[in-house]
Amino acid sequence: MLKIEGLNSHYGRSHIIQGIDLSAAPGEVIGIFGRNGVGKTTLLKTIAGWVKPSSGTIRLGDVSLAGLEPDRITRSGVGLVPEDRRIFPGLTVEENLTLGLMQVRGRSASAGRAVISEIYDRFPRLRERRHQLGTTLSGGEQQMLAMARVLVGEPQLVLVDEPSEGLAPMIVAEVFAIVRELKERGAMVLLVEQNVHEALAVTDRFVVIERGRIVLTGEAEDAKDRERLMEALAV
Amino acid sequence: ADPIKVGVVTPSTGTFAPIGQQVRWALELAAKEINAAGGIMGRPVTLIVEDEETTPAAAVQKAEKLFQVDNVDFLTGTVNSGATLAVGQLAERNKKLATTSVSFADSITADKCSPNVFRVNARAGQQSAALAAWLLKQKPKAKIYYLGPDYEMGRSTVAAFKANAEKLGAQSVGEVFAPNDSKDYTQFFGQIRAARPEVMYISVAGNDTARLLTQMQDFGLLNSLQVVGASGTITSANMGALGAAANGFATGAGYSPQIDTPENKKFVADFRAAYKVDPDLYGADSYGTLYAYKAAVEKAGSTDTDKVRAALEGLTWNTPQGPKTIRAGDHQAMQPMYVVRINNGKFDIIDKVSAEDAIGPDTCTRF
Amino acid sequence: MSRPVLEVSDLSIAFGGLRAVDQVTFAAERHRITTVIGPNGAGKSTLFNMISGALKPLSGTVLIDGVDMTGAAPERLKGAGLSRSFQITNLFFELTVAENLRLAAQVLEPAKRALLPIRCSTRAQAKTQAMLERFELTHKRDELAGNLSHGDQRRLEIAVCLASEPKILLLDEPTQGMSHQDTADTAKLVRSLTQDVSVLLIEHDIGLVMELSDHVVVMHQGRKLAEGPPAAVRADPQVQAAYFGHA
Amino acid sequence: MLDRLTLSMRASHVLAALLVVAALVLAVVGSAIGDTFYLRLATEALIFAGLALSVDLLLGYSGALSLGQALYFGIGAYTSALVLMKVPSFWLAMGAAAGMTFVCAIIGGLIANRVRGVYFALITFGLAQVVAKVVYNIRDLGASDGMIGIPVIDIGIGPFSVSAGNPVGFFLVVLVIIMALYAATAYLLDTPFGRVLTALKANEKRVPFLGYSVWRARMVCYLAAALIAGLSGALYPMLRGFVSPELMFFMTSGNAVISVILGGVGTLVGALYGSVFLVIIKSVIGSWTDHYLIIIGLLFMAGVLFMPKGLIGFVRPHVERMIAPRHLRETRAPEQDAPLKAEEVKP
Amino acid sequence: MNALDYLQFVLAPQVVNGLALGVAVVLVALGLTIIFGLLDVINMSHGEFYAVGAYLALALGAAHIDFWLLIVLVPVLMLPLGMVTERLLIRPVFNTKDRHVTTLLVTFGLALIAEDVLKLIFGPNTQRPPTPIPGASEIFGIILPNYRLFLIAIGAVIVAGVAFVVYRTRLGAMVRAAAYDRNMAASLGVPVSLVYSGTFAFGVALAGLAGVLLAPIYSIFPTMGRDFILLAFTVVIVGGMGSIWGAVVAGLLLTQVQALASLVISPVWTDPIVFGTMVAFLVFRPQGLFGRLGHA
Ligand SMILES: Nc1ncnc2c1ncn2[C@@H]1O[C@H](COP(=O)(O)OP(=O)(O)OP(=O)(O)O)[C@@H](O)[C@H]1O
Ligand SMILES: Nc1ncnc2c1ncn2[C@@H]1O[C@H](COP(=O)(O)OP(=O)(O)OP(=O)(O)O)[C@@H](O)[C@H]1O
Ligand SMILES: CC(C)C[C@H](N)C(=O)O
Ligand SMILES: [Mg+2]
Ligand SMILES: [Mg+2]
Repeated sequence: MLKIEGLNSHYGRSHIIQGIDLSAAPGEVIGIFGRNGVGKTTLLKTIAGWVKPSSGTIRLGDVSLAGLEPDRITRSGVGLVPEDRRIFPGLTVEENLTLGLMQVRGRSASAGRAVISEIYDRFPRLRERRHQLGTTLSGGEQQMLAMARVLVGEPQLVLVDEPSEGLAPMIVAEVFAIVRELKERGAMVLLVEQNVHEALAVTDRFVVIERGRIVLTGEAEDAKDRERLMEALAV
Repeated sequence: ADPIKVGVVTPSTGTFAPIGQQVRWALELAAKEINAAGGIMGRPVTLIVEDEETTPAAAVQKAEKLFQVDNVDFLTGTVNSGATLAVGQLAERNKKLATTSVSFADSITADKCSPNVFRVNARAGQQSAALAAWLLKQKPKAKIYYLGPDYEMGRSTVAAFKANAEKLGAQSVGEVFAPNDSKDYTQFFGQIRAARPEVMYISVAGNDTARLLTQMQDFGLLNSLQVVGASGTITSANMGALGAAANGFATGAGYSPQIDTPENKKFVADFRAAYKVDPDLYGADSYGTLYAYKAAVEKAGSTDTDKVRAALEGLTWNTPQGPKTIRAGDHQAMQPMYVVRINNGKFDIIDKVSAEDAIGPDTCTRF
Repeated sequence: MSRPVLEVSDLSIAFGGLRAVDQVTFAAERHRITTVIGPNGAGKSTLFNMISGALKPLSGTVLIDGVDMTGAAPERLKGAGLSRSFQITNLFFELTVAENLRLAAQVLEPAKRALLPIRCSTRAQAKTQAMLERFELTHKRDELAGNLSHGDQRRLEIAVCLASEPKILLLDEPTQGMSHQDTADTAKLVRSLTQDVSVLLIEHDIGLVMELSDHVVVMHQGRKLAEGPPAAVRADPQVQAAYFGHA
Repeated sequence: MLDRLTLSMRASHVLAALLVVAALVLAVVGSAIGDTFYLRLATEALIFAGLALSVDLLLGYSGALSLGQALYFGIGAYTSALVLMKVPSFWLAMGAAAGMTFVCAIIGGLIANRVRGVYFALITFGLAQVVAKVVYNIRDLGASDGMIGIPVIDIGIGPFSVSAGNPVGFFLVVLVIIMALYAATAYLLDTPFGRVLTALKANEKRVPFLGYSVWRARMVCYLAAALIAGLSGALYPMLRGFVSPELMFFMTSGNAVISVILGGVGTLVGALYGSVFLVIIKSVIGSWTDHYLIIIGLLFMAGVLFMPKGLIGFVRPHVERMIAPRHLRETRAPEQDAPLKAEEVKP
Repeated sequence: MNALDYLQFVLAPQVVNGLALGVAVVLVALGLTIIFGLLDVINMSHGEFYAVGAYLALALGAAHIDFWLLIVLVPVLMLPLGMVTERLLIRPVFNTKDRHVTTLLVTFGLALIAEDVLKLIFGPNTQRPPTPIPGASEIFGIILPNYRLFLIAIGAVIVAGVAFVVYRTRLGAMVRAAAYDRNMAASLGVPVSLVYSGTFAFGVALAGLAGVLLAPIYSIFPTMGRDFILLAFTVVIVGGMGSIWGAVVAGLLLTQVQALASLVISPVWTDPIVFGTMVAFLVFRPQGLFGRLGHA
């Protein structure tokens, strides 16, 4: 259970997130939409601990996340697939993946290997490229790696920032399939997307952000809500 | 009466910091004694100390401050030969006097001599004369290997000793100049062994000596070799690190704490009481420097540069080492030289050469 | 029709054993939009890298305006009128928006002005101003590029490429990460560009590809799979299988 | 329209003008009370400020940290010394020093500009060490003792003549030369070429795609910096009457870097203030205690940690605000949450 | 001198002594290369940490603590020192764009201070602990002190141990990731703060260990930190920034270059030759002999 209340955050003096309330239940995918620069990424970064909230609470289960260091937040079950992928240069694909294992404490080495091999089965392209430096992957491959890296940690709450960005249609479908799978496993997903149509297919609820505030919320299934959403985004 | 100010530019940082320490201690001791005894012509002496930083550029800047702001008439303490030369030139341009009680490089009182610069310690050539004479008495036709630090002082000490020793029949079997601050001297040991010398002359100093000799000891080289060297090679600063590796080392020096005169006994006792270590030759020469200045000022009846210079030229005064005389022609102090051998931390005097025999010719042509 | 502005023939490169681009041949016509599509990792960006001088091809040739520019350094290619954007935003993040643009526009000035005070570079100034207006960045002109949101950065990236008045513009997924509104605006913009330049585009947004392109080149596993007008390419079963994934 | 870089440069000029005023006051006061030491100390500070200026040109604009800039300072100094001992002509010495540093910098630049970042720092350090060692071993250059006996010259400027031994006169000559170097550098940075340098520091990998040769820009910058260092170095023997290999040693380069850091990287005028500040600090604290290195070290660390933009970085924004048009009043720095190096990211 | 003599007395000992010196250099370079390669921090105070290790050994040795115990004790005591240094000096500037430059500068400041503090506490004079293993052995006519033989052996053990930790555990990748992008690494669960200070402290402890081991041969004095540092930096560069094997190969190679150059040309020119080698390396192979650390 994720519960965010009255969240505010700043970059220096600019007030980016302005009082956001948001909650999610296990197995729920929430789409976060909005134009460029409204603070979607900042919201995810604040939850992940990259940006320290200036006020408000973030609770995951009974852990209060606000103000914790990112590694503590991760170990509380939060995984982040960031906007620009953030593949570590100088590390091979496999090293990038093994780092993902750090998200969970106390897993045995063999269990870790099993998880990785499972991931390779899902992304055969990554197995092919396992000894290549992560940053020399193509854009799409990097996106897969970024997702795969988080998946090995089996987080409760997954924050995904524009995952379909730069992906070929085939892979986009794959990415949303992963999101759906996460949902089925009972994870919560906050999905930031510009690709509204395809995103809606996997989301339960959505919010629209404008200048750091939620201006619209709705059910993905509800036709009226969808209409209002399209209007708000001028799609 | 207003005090007579003496400028001291000596290293308190850098490789030569231990030497600077002795210089400062000795000058402070001398100043305290002189002041207790009524000062110079009734005026107390104050020392103004600045750090030489072991570089000429810093030394000159500090010296200029002493000359122009503190208005000292007399400056001493420089260690680095380059610094002594540069400060000497500055003194000349400021019409003040500078002395060194440490720098060995022959050039300071030879081809680069200056009318305003005096050297109160023994230069490379002097040290060699006594040592070579003693060595060749012990081992006629000795086969000698030379190891010097690679800078002007090192080259001039080796050259001076070589000239002296060869004149007396020694045979030179090889020489090597090691960079200053060398870490490992073992790279020269092969060459040294292959040359099969009986005697080795070294003129490294400070930490370098500690390394060289202990490494020679570790490699068993000290067993068969007589090691001799320049006077600054072993001093109280590195004696502790050397331990037994120093035993048997002989040098030609203007000083040993063992000199058996009442003046020296008193000096050593006072020094030890104040600073808990023995004075070394730098200490002794620096201590003497202040007394030379005192004698000269009293003789001149003034601190005026020209008058004091005239008084210093040819001056004979008393020091813990016995009487010294400054040769008027090149401003080089003449003093009896001792052959000193180290024995369990003590500088035993085993031979002596008179001041006249040690000093060598005056080659200064500038004044 | 005149000679194509860009002619690529038999271009290849390998990374280790991997032939990332394998004997690719195509041409980009003047004042047209040529789009390269293909699955992730097909070698599109690598192809761009070779054309723009970021990578040296193993074999093959690149002609710009009929002049052989194979393997030339980026700054020489720029001189020949080629300008490119980057898939991963690549700006001067510590400089302001206006400075980014002016830097790009500066090449328009004659070389002898390089050592005159910056205010003499009137042409660059004017160009900067024009670009700010055209891309609706005027209100952000003194903002540091690093502080812009992702979408604004993408727009600035295109503006920077255009500021030097190139003959041919290589855009690597220019709308990546843009909102719908911005994507639409950008599409309009790109369309309008063809009055002055020829465009070579990489794009995954298939709607956009169909709408914009005059000519489409499909790449797959380093090779050229097909080329032709958008509709024809889309209908190609091979392309369907390799790219859209629902043959 | 006025932009941010031009604005900060103007703010630097205001501060530079302030420095000149302070220098003139010192000259007047100094000559009135017959001081020589402080004038000559200030002269030395200005000479080393020239070296710091060249370090800042490299570090603050093209982003290349040189740990061996003293090399060119030393080459300038030795060349000038050698010329002065043969022909005591100011202009000849300056010209020869400029020529010599230029030639050496072409060679050094060809070597150093093959690498970037840390490697550049280490290669410049290595080059300086090698040359310093060679000088240290050459008898004809005075070897480790250096060379003394460089005459006090008369500097002819048109119908006037100033003796290098005249503290006020020589101070003013050095002030003019160093400020001219500052002005020339500032001018260079305000040209389109200068902006390419700034771009190099911001994102070197992008620059060729804008149509500029990175190599050429870096090379020109390197040569200009070397010339500044060489010309400053040429003044040293005129002031002090000697040269020694220590002038090329790491400590000299290191002091220049410290000056730039204390003064503020990438401000130009910071290099001048930093150098003056460092000389004063060393001279003052050095007379109090033997352990002044502790204090310099602490100050230096504190500077890097708490005043990352240096003294000038501290003051200049206020000046900027005073002279800025409204639209430039607020510019915020980007928050650091991005990865650090663009180097290995695919183009 | 005949050829055989030359070989036995000159060339062979030169090579063997070069080896011992090489091991010493590698020991000093090891911590440097780890901090440089993993954290991307140029630790200019590494030499001073080496000195601190030596002085610690001296002080504890004077309190009659056995040398063999010191080999373990001193590095352990250095760990907190390294951690504190990292927290106070490195951390605040670690995530700035010019990390290389800023960390280089703060550690340079620290070096200035450390040297002076050591002098303040222990005085300027040279000191030396007794040789823990006295005596010398003769192997094929080459005389080598036993302690140097021991040093070569323990040097090999230390290098192997360190290489194991860095290459065979996930640590290497973890540290590099944390150094490159602290937020992303933290979001993958890497305890970034601990990784930074732990790595730095490890490098510092290695410097201290080198201090303990080398003090009996090279003596102890306040400026000793400057001694090996130049050569160690050169070794790190030539070896490939951060590569452990690179440092070993480069360390042994450069000391041979030095040894042979001092024999064939003149000791005076060894420094320029060694630096010249570094410069040449940077020009022709800027990445060094081996790749960077963190690659398995
Ligand atoms: N590091 C930073 N420092 C200062 N301001 C920033 C920083 N990152 C983002 N901003 C500003 O914060 C605002 C919100 O940015 P954010 O990245 O959250 O937007 P977004 O909704 O994710 O946009 P996009 O769809 O373009 O990715 C923008 O105006 C941006 O300019
Ligand atoms: N420097 C390199 N070293 C090794 N392999 C590389 C390198 N650069 C690219 N590759 C590989 O070459 C292939 C083509 O990459 P490229 O970036 O050109 O793909 P792309 O078509 O642009 O894909 P996307 O649409 O995802 O951006 C990829 O499989 C990539 O992993
Ligand atoms: C570049 C460094 C190795 C310099 C060293 N710390 C010194 O002061 O000599
Ligand atoms: Mg975003
Ligand atoms: Mg691509």
